[in-house]
Amino acid sequence: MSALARAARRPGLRPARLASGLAALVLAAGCSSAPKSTGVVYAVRDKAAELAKLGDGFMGTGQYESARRYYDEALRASNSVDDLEGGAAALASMGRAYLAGGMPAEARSAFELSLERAVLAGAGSAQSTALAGLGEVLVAEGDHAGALELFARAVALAEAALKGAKTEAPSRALAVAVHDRAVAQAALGLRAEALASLARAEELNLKGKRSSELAANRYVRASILASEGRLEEALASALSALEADKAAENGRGVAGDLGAAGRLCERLGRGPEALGYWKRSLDAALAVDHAKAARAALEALGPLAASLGREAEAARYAALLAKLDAAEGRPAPAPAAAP
Amino acid sequence: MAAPVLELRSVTCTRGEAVILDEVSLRLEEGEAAFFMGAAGSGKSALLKAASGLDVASAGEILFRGRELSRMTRREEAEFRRKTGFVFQDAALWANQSLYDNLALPVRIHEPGLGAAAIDAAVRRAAELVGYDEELRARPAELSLGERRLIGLARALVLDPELLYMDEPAANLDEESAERVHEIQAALKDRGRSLFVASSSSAAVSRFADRVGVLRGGRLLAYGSFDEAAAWTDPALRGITGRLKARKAPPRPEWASSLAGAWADALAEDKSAVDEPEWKLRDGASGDGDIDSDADAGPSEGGGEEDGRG
Amino acid sequence: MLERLGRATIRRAEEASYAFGFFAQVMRESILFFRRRQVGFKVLVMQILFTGVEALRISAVLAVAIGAAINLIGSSLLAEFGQSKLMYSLLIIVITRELGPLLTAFIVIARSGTAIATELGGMVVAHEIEAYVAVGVNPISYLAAPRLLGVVASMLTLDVYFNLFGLAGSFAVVQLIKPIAFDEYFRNLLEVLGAGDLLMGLLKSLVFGVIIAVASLYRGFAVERASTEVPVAGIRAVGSSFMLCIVADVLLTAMQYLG
Amino acid sequence: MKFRIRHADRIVGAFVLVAAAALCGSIVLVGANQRWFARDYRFETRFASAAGVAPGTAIYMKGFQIGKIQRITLNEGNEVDATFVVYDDYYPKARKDSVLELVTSPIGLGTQLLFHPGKAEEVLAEGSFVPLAGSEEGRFLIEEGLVEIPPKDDTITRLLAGINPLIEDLDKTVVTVNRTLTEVNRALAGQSSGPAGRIVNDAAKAVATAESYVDTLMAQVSDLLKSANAVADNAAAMSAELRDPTGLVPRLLDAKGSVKTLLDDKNVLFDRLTSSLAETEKTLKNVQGITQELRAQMPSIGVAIDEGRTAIKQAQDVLEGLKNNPLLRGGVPERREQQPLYQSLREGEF
Repeated sequence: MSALARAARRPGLRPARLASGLAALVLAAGCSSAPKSTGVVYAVRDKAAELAKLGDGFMGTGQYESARRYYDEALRASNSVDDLEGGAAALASMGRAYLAGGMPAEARSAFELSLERAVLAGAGSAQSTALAGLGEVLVAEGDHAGALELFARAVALAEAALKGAKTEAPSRALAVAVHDRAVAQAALGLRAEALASLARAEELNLKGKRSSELAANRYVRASILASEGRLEEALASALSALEADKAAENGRGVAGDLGAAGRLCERLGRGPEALGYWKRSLDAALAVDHAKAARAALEALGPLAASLGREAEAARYAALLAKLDAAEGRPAPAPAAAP
Repeated sequence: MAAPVLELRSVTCTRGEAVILDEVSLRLEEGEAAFFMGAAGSGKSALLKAASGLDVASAGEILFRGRELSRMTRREEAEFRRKTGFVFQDAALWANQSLYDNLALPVRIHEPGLGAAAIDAAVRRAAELVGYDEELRARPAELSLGERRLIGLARALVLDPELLYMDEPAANLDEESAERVHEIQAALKDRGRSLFVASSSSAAVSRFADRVGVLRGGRLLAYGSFDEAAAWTDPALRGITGRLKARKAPPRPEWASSLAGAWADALAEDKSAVDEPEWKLRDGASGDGDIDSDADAGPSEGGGEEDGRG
Repeated sequence: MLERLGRATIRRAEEASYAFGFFAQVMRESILFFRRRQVGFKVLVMQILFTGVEALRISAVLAVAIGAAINLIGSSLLAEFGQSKLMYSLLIIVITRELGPLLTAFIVIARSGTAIATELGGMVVAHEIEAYVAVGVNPISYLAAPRLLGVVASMLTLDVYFNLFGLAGSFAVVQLIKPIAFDEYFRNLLEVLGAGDLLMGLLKSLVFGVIIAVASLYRGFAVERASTEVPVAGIRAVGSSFMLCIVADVLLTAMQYLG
Repeated sequence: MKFRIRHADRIVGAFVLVAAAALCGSIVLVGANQRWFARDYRFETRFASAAGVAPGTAIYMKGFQIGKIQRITLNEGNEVDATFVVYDDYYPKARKDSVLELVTSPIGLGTQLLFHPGKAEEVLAEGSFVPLAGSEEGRFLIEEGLVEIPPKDDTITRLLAGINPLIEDLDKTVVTVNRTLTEVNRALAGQSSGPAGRIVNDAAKAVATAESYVDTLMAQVSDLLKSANAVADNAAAMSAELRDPTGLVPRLLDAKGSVKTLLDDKNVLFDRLTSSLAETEKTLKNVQGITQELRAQMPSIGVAIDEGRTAIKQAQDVLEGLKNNPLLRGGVPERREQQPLYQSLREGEF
């Protein structure tokens, strides 16, 4: 009991110093609000996590604007309880939303902020995620060499964070970084390295049972294989990506995978089969309102049907394409395609 | 028209000099779920305590199916307690009784004639309902807070109440448990039970609320139907209800609907166009698709097409 | 100044009327307890177990120690000048009438008064009381009444045991040191022991029991919300119980000797 | 303990039953002794004054109590009429011509009422008048030799001889009783080494246990305190850093375009730091409060137990506070992790 008394009087506390520090803080903070209880902090963090997840959901359906609003709310919530890591996560997600919405400049500043916070928080996986995001911005701008450098750093950070990690975050971050590195490598012609990177990402995602990510790995691999001319292997890879996307019920991914399969069959000269894939792609794209995939399918389907001698069908596709053009406010297409 | 299941008339609560509930008036019709939002300390818990008669209001009237709480006879009050349940934010289990006794006491009190087997059945059913399948002989202290709160919920449900007060029922629970709480809320609503909930989870409010109330500093700033709440524009309210998701999906993009129609016509004309539907899209919306635990988060968590679009 | 005095008086009066109302309600529920046939019966049993049975040991040791001391004095010192019979009066006065009930009360206060107050205080803080109300259990009849009855029953029983150990047990102890004839001891004891002594002892135990229980319950229920209030409630329960028991003891003793 | 809980009903039942039986038994015994069930024989007498005579005054014969005064009244002749009873056991000894003698101690030690039976064979009729030895009738009976007053035994003499030691010893008795009680109290407080104290001390082991519990707890709390100190240092360092012109704040403020994002939250970040520091200090104050109070007070069981509980409760609060304070722990436990969106690029040409 006296030990406690002694301890209480230990000089370590330095009340005077604390007091002056407090005074300075109070001044800096202006009208400071009442200290938040831990319960409130918990609730706010939970809310931030919930908001971020809702945002992820919108990302999945291509509603980037809505997703960004949710990430913004998550960021505010994280800020209000000084959750640096949470803020970093929200900013990184926001960056992806900007990027997907075609606003690379905004994406870059979001990723940069995210990186800054991740560094402050000392969170390796969050830094990796932010770096990977910055790399993706460079990829979007066409600077693959710069991107590759960033992805390499992201990979290194995630690998460091993976050691002794208790959460799944570093593994996920690593999978993304390795995959993105593969994309950059492929764009720079380093196909062997790219395929090796993809294999590693695939392994990580298989272990983590992350189907839609797995599908992305296989999709990109199919693309690389196709560029090397290994069309059969590419088709197999695209179809396995399709399986993974189906498992993940990722409609947008399904549309893309089917389109890839259609294109590959075309290149292999298997016209009817290609037609089937493209139609399925169109069906899926329409079901999830994926305009880009629908357009790609329609643009492929028309000539393909025509080349197979199915003129009526081709006309129908042309009509559908014209409808799409009209809906998107594009100039009227060539008169031949008019109904 | 029948009396509402719960009605508050100018209810004021004070603690010492401080006013913690200020002239709150509201009605809750039979089978409705009212959710109350507000920052911490805005009076949500105080409102629940007052509305359930756990705190004595210093002014105003609280009516349960037209009967005023403070004027109830002993028998009426027992009846009121039997037909209502209260889920405490911190579980509030009786620490010196086993979980089993915690669940059994309400039954023993209100159904004195019931045999041990019937009580046992009721207790097991309640525990099962909340998904607690561990040993019931344990004491509350042996459980984690999350488990205790599930048992607290089970205790409130053991007599199948017609009106359930819930104080932040899903806050700080792990996802599985939180989802279980939401399922129970949904099931209660389906069975026409009334809910009176303090919640800071906008997702839960979006899923279940018929009426939404916003509290600040002990005042009920606004109280209205969910659709009204989702459309509130006052910044003071919007700050709290701003995250409410509209119940209905937004209209499809024009191109999509027109194209989809045409495509459907095409399919009808040409049976061979697509041999089999590619893949059962879930009600037109989809998550981002990871099959891990996160997969069912996001807009698809409601599992219905009312959810999902911002 | 005047205003403050007035306000303080009004607050005091309010508190007193609340305390009295609480007392009345606890007594009412206690009287109705057996008619209710509620589940609170188990609480009563546990309360007697804790307050009575478990305090028996310390109470017995105390009683034997005091009884033995008086016995030794009686059989040696007083006998020297032929007043050994004074010992029996001394035994009865100390053990049956005056100290027995008071010491028993102190033991019960120290053990159960704090326990009741802190337990109830803890329950208030953990919202357990509200939970009882929420499921339709009247906390006064479920928590307070069995505790009051348990404490009172324990006090009465412990007092009987205190007499038993103080008068008979101490005799046995003294046998080891300085034998007295059994017959002589008990005949003389009974000669001095009046029904009034027994009744006064029991009456005191009853009154002390009610005081301890009500004071502890009152302090326990008075906790508002913070867990830091709980130990304070325990200390207050002990303080008020001690004070009230001593005052009641003085009044009862005065009644006996004056009336 | 488990045994006790399981058999609580039986134990309590036995506990109460034994007590009830003991009570009934003693009431019966007392009753028997108080002659509730015996027949008393009533007689009359008369005193010149009620001095030394009161209802309940015992009547002795040859040192045995054979009865007592029941009632006294002042009659019209200003004499005191008294009714007394003789117990049935002794009634046969009460013969005709008996007298009563009131012996008063010359030094004020009180009075004794003695019964001298008559020599007649005939038993005294109930309700008859028994004169006082000093009265006219009494003297007559004595002179006639109908009753004999034996020489006084040596009680008075002995009393006289023993008066001083008696007073002394009475004092001692009171002192001893007092000391026993003090001993008990001290034992309860755990300070005694005397034999009685030890007995009680053993009995009060529970209290000792509570005390050792408190000690252990204190040890734990002091550990806690150490870490709290470290935390306080950290906090102080952080506050220094915050004020440092090249430190954290300017960095936060400086980031290109990020000022708004970071400070848009109305200084919440700063408020949070402030309150965390305040909380740390409050925690320390709390802990200090516990030690002082505990050191100052140990006088009785009640307080010891109470203090233990105070300490435990407050220590729990302290623990809770330390555990939950995000600044101190670098994170809140059991929280739902907020995850960034992990989505790989889907780039590819076919």
